[in-house]
Amino acid sequence: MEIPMIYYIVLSLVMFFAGVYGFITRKNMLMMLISIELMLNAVDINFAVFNRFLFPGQMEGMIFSIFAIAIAAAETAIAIAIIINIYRHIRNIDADNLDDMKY
Amino acid sequence: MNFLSLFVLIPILMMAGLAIARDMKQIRTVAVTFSTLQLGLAIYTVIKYLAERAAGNTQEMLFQASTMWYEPLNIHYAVGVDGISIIMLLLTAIIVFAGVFASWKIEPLSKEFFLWLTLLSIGVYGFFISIDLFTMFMFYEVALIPMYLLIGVWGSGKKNYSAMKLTLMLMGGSALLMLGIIGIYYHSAPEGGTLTMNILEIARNNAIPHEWQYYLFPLTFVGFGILGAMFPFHTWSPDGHASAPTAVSMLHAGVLMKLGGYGCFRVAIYLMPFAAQELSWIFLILTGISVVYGAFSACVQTDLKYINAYSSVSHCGLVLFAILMLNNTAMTGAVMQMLSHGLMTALFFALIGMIYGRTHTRDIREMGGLMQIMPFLSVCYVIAGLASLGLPGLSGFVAEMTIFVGSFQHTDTFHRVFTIVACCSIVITAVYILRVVGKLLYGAVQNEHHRELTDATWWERLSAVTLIVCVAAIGCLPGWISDLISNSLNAIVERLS
Amino acid sequence: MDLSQYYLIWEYMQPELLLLVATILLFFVDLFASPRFLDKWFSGIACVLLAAVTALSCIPGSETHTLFAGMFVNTPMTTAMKMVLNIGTILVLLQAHEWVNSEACRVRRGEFYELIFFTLFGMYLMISSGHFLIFFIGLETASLPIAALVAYNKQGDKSHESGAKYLFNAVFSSAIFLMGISFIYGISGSLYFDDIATAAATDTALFVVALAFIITGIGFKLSLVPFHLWTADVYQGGPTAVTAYLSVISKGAAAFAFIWVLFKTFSPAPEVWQGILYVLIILTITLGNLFAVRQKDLKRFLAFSSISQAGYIMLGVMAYSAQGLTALVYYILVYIFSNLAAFGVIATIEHKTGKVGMDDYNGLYKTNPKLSLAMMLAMFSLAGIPPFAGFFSKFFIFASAVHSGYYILVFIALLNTIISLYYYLLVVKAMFINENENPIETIKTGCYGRTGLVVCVAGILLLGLASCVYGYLSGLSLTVGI
Amino acid sequence: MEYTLFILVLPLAMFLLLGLLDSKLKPRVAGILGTLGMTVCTALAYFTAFQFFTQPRNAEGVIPSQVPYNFEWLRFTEYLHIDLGIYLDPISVMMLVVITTISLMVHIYSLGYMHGEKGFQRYYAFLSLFSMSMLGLVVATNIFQMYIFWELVGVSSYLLIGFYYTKPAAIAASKKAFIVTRFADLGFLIGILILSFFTKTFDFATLTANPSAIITESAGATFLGCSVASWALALIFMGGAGKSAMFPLHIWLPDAMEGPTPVSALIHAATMVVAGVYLVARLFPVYCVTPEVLELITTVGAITALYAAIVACVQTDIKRVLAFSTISQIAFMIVALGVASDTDLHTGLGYMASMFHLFTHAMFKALLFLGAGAIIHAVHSNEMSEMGGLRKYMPITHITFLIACLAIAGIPPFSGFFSKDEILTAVIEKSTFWGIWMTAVAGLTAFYMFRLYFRIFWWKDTDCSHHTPHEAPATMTMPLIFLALVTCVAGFIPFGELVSVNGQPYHIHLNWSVATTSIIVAVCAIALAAWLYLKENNKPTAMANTTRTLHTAAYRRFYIDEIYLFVTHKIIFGLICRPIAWFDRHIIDGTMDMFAHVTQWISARIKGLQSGSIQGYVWILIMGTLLIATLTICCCL
Repeated sequence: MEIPMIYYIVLSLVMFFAGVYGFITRKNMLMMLISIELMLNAVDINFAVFNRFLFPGQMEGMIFSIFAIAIAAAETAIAIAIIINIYRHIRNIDADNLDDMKY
Repeated sequence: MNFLSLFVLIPILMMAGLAIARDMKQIRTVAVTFSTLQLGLAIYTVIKYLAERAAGNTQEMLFQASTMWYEPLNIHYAVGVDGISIIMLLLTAIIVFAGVFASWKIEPLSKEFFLWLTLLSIGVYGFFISIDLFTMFMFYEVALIPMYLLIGVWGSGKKNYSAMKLTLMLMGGSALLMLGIIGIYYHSAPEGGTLTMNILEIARNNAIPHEWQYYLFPLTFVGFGILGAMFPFHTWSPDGHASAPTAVSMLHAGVLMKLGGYGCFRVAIYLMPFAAQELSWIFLILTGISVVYGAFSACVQTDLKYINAYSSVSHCGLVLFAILMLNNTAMTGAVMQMLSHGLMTALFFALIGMIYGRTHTRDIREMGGLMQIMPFLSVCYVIAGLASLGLPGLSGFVAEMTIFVGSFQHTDTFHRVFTIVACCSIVITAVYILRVVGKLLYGAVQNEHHRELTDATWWERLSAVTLIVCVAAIGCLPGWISDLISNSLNAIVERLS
Repeated sequence: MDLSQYYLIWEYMQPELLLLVATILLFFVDLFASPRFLDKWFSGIACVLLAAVTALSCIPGSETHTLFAGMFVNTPMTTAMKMVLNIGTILVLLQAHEWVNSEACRVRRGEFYELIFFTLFGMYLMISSGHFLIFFIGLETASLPIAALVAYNKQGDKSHESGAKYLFNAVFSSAIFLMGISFIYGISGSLYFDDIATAAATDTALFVVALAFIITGIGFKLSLVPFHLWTADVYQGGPTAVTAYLSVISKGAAAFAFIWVLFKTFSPAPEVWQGILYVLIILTITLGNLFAVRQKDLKRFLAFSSISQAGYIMLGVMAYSAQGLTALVYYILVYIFSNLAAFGVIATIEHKTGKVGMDDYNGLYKTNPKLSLAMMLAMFSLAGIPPFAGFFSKFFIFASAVHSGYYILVFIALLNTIISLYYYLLVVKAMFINENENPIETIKTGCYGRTGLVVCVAGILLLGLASCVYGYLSGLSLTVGI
Repeated sequence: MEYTLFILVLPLAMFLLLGLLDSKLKPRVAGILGTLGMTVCTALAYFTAFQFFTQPRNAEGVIPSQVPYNFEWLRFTEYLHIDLGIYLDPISVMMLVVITTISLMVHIYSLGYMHGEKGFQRYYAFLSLFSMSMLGLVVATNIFQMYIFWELVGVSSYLLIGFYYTKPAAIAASKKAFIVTRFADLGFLIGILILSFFTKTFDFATLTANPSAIITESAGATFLGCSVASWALALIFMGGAGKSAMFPLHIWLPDAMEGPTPVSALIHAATMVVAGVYLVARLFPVYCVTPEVLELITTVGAITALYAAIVACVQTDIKRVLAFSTISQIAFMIVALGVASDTDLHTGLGYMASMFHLFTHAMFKALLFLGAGAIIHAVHSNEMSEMGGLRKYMPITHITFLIACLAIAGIPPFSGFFSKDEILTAVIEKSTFWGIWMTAVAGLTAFYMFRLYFRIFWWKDTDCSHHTPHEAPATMTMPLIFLALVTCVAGFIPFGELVSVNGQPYHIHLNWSVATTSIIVAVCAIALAAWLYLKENNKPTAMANTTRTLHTAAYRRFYIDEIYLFVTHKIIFGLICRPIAWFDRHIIDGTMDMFAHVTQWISARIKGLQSGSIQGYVWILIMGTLLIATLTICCCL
């Protein structure tokens, strides 16, 4: 039995907003990074699903999601580097501690 | 190249000369040379203009020249003068000339002072020779911004506050103006025609729709009116003038405020005659208030510069008031008042600066009996005062009378009643002028330390005498100026009927 | 296999490929040259390379080239935009010289230049894209290295914080941006700009949501309110050269890219995005100004000023006309010169004394008249005072917006210029008017920095008076056909 | 008669010469130069008068008026323009003679009186300026030229009153004089504006040729129940009333006595103060078309005459007494004009009488002032209490002063008798009430003049222990003698032949019943004065004590000054100027500052947005995005 498209869409939206929620609430920066991954993956699902269900004759969405995954990896790499740098400075990776500059 | 461009070019050369000048002597030499040159050019322009008119040239603007500048927007560097502009150019040249002498000993950073002053004069000259809205507006702002530093660096009292207030308020005016000018530009030609910034072409096209004039007229009028110290946007003036150094007050009150009046009719009224007629009553009330209000306020001030600043509010209010009467005589009077007020207020500020430079106070309660100590300055002050209160034979009288007679010729009773209200200012003017003269110059010497002070030096005398001679010359022989102006106004007035 | 195809690609992608070549060359120089040679010449080589890229590709053909089935579009206008960015980047490199070659940064010097070049490449892609994939790759190429650059001062106490703030915001907004693209894809079935315009149903809620998401993604880079909050912190904490780069080049590129996305992809529904931008512009200008008013740190101050400038830039987008496009490109060009002049002065002083507070600048004119004059010109130009270039750019961008009927919007923007004038004057006041017991000592600017400043000042003075620049851009925008 | 131009140009040249060179000239040279200039001027004026009055009359028996000069000075509209010119008709020529004569006398007199004063050159410069302005005023061809010179005489008067500029009283007086007259001039100006608006001309000849133009042109226009024509003429009269110190605009004149005494003689007795009379006379045909304004003029004049006479009776400063006497006498002229209701020779008798009195009054009042100057010069005080018994020490002054007193009291054969008699005749013919009133005033005049005379020259035999008063030098006595002679003979000039309401010759014949009455009244008054003041006694004090309230009130000039002070200081300054200044600083300025403060305030309030936390930023970002999406969906779909 074919699962209708809407289920995938709901799933991706839930993932996306779970990611948003996680990003906003989690203090640990690694957790925030993971939330971002959740959001990006939700997008990938979207692309794949739209391609598969609505425009089955082409591969544009699929290709796009592959690129997106690759770039997400790059993002993570840089993020980790920066997080390490932060850890070196302040000996923890809580996002709350990064508010020296404000107003 | 058109010789009018020299008006802008000479100050630019002057700035270059100042930039390479090394000591005070060289700075003075450069400043005097170029400002004299400029004065000569202004006089030459007047003569050439008169000759051209006498030769039967009936063009609206003479010596026109136009160079394409920004082609996509059809912006030209376009210059041309009529009788009103050349009068204003002459005024500027005279005041700059006198101003150079009045700031003979400016300290510190004298070079920078003259540089800024010259930049200011570039703006003013450029404004008066432009007939393209864009360049006109550009020069207008060029003239405004040096004020900030001139007041901020060389000023006195609460100069930071005053400089900031003045700059922001005037720039607020120019913000309105910018919108107005852009709006005019986009309605400058009938549907399908080429849009233009050229004032004469816009007037010829006469394409600004009436409903748009209702918006654009107030924008431009208020925009310029702020510089013309129209009530209730005049409040930059007292503080600004009080804090500014001598030559800057002279130039600002003498010339810059005239930019407002000039712009009001060159742009607002000339280009939008319909709205001018429909909406003039609103601004007439405001300017009428300016006239009386400024005079009353001046009566109780104790700082010399405040007195003069409020008196400028009153006199410049009269300029705008007369412009709004929309008839030839009153507008002629307005231009004459610009000229006359420019000269005499410059004289006032020059004298106040000289007095302040000696006594280090501008509070009339702390001074007295200066007539015994510095007779020359005091006599000049009395003459300036008499000019200001409209003594026949000096310029103030002819200007005010032309305004009153002209305004009273208006067919509408409302306008005539308002003219009578404005007339009352001549009495109040007398009150505050005589109050100052009485307290400051006459009577016993208030402060014994003042007895050691000296009278004017030669450069101060030169500065004051130049202005007095002009004031008296206009007051005694007003006919030719009046004719010059009123002939040039015909074109504007014709559009109003 | 036809070699002429390669030649075609070379010809059509000239700026990008030249830049790539330059990057690789730079990489090799960095790798193999002796350290003493590099100390002396590396910055110079980088600048010369970039200048060469600019010179070689600055003669755009008159026709439009498309590659990769329309995914990549190079038009005269895009080339012009790239050249504008190049000029800015060269100036940034000139100003960065002293800092990059200082003791602390010398070892990582090569990274700085290469990352800059890479981001520039990403921006090229963004501007030239005809497909969201290219656009996305360009966007990420342009923003991820910047995060590394912002965190470049490893030992600095604020750099890491800035880096984190930039990166997390960037990643988050790019996720939202991607979501927007996926919706668009879902609606239209294509990621080509032109196809989307024809295929998408504009009156669905999904379309609007997608539009909002995409605006968020690009608005982040432009630092439009309410996506602007990272700006100030990142500008303040990052190295000054990087801040300068962020504030002009990155912003400029985003604006250019934004134009193409909106003008091409969303051309069926201009009133929708114009409505959104209407509100965003008012918010951006006003909030930027309101925050700028009370800043004491000059870099933070310029951050907020750049936020409000972004609002003015968007007026050109609002206009949605050839005139608006011209005005926008011109505005950014002028903005590059003005802002970089300011950053040049700040960078010099910060490098020599470590001071960036506005109070530190009190009495600067007495000791450093030339720097003060450059800073003052920059401030006047940013505030839009004639006869400096900023006046002309502001006038033209307002004129373009008014031409499209946005009187009220322009009026609000104009009122805001008064506030902006106030805070720009505060800087002028500090330098010229305020007294200071111990002002910053007289600084001798290095020759790179001086060159950069001189070029900026010359640009400020001449760009407005020389109408040919605007005329040239205007000619190019007419070929775009909006 | 082109040379008449020099009558104006000469004093102007003198003014510029003396004013510009100022202290570079020796005082003596300056004085002599000024006097010489004035002498030539006087000669020219006399010659003009001679030529003018001896020219043949035209068919109606009128001496034709002449306009030797008239050029356009400033053009307003096609029909309104200010011309500067010279208009010679009987009254202007008569005024030329009066002004030049008095001015010359004052010039000569001042050589002695002002000798050694600081600013001697300046003094002569101002005198020349004044002479020029006054001459320009009387020969004005149009009302605006008159206004111009009107202002100029005001300023000269201001400068001369404030000549002793270190004296606070002088400064205050000069300011007061200028501002009060300026206020009146405002009325004049508005009057001119209204008049010219309807008649389309400033020109006197045109105005008087068709006097009813103002009525016909402004038909129907009314304001507060009076026709606009009446308003215009009343306002113009207001200008005249200000200059001529009519009640209630008289307050500046007594204070103006702070100026040097010769100045008082010239400006504040003989010439400038009669400008108002002259103005009404100039426009007389126009006034005739608005009888209500003439009635106003009569009433104002009559009240002023009585008021000033009463006040003069109790003043102790001799110059003040003379000042009030001047006010009172000018009021006589004004009343005379007011009762002349027509341009007919008979009913217009007042016109001639007024001009006649102007002429004679100028002479004897100048004489009185110059005499007073000599006395002050001798005793160094203005106060009566410092004087008495001076007849022995200053015989010439005494005799000339007596002649003047007799003249002003209306005792024949001195000039005042003739002119005053004509006035009383004219008044009585118009209205018995005003006739009795004015006769009473004439009696009062005789009383206070002789009070003055007796107090100065008799009262006590001075014991001038500290210093002996002495007769003035010749430069001062010569003018006295000359003016006394004129006063003696002026009454016999056939004035009516030369000046009359319509220009036709009028034979003056005394109305003996009026004359007798007035002589009797005058003699009684003189007798009363002699009884009270001939010898030192305490009768005056006793009388003052019995009528204390009235006496004090009169001495304080019925508190008019105080009312003015109240109005200007409390109301104008306190209730208008200060509140406006406050309003400006706090409301208008405050509003502008408020914009700045509000901006700063908002800026400070919203700083929390920039919280510094990554998650806060992202929260705002996502919320912003969603809000935009929602709003757009709501608005667009």
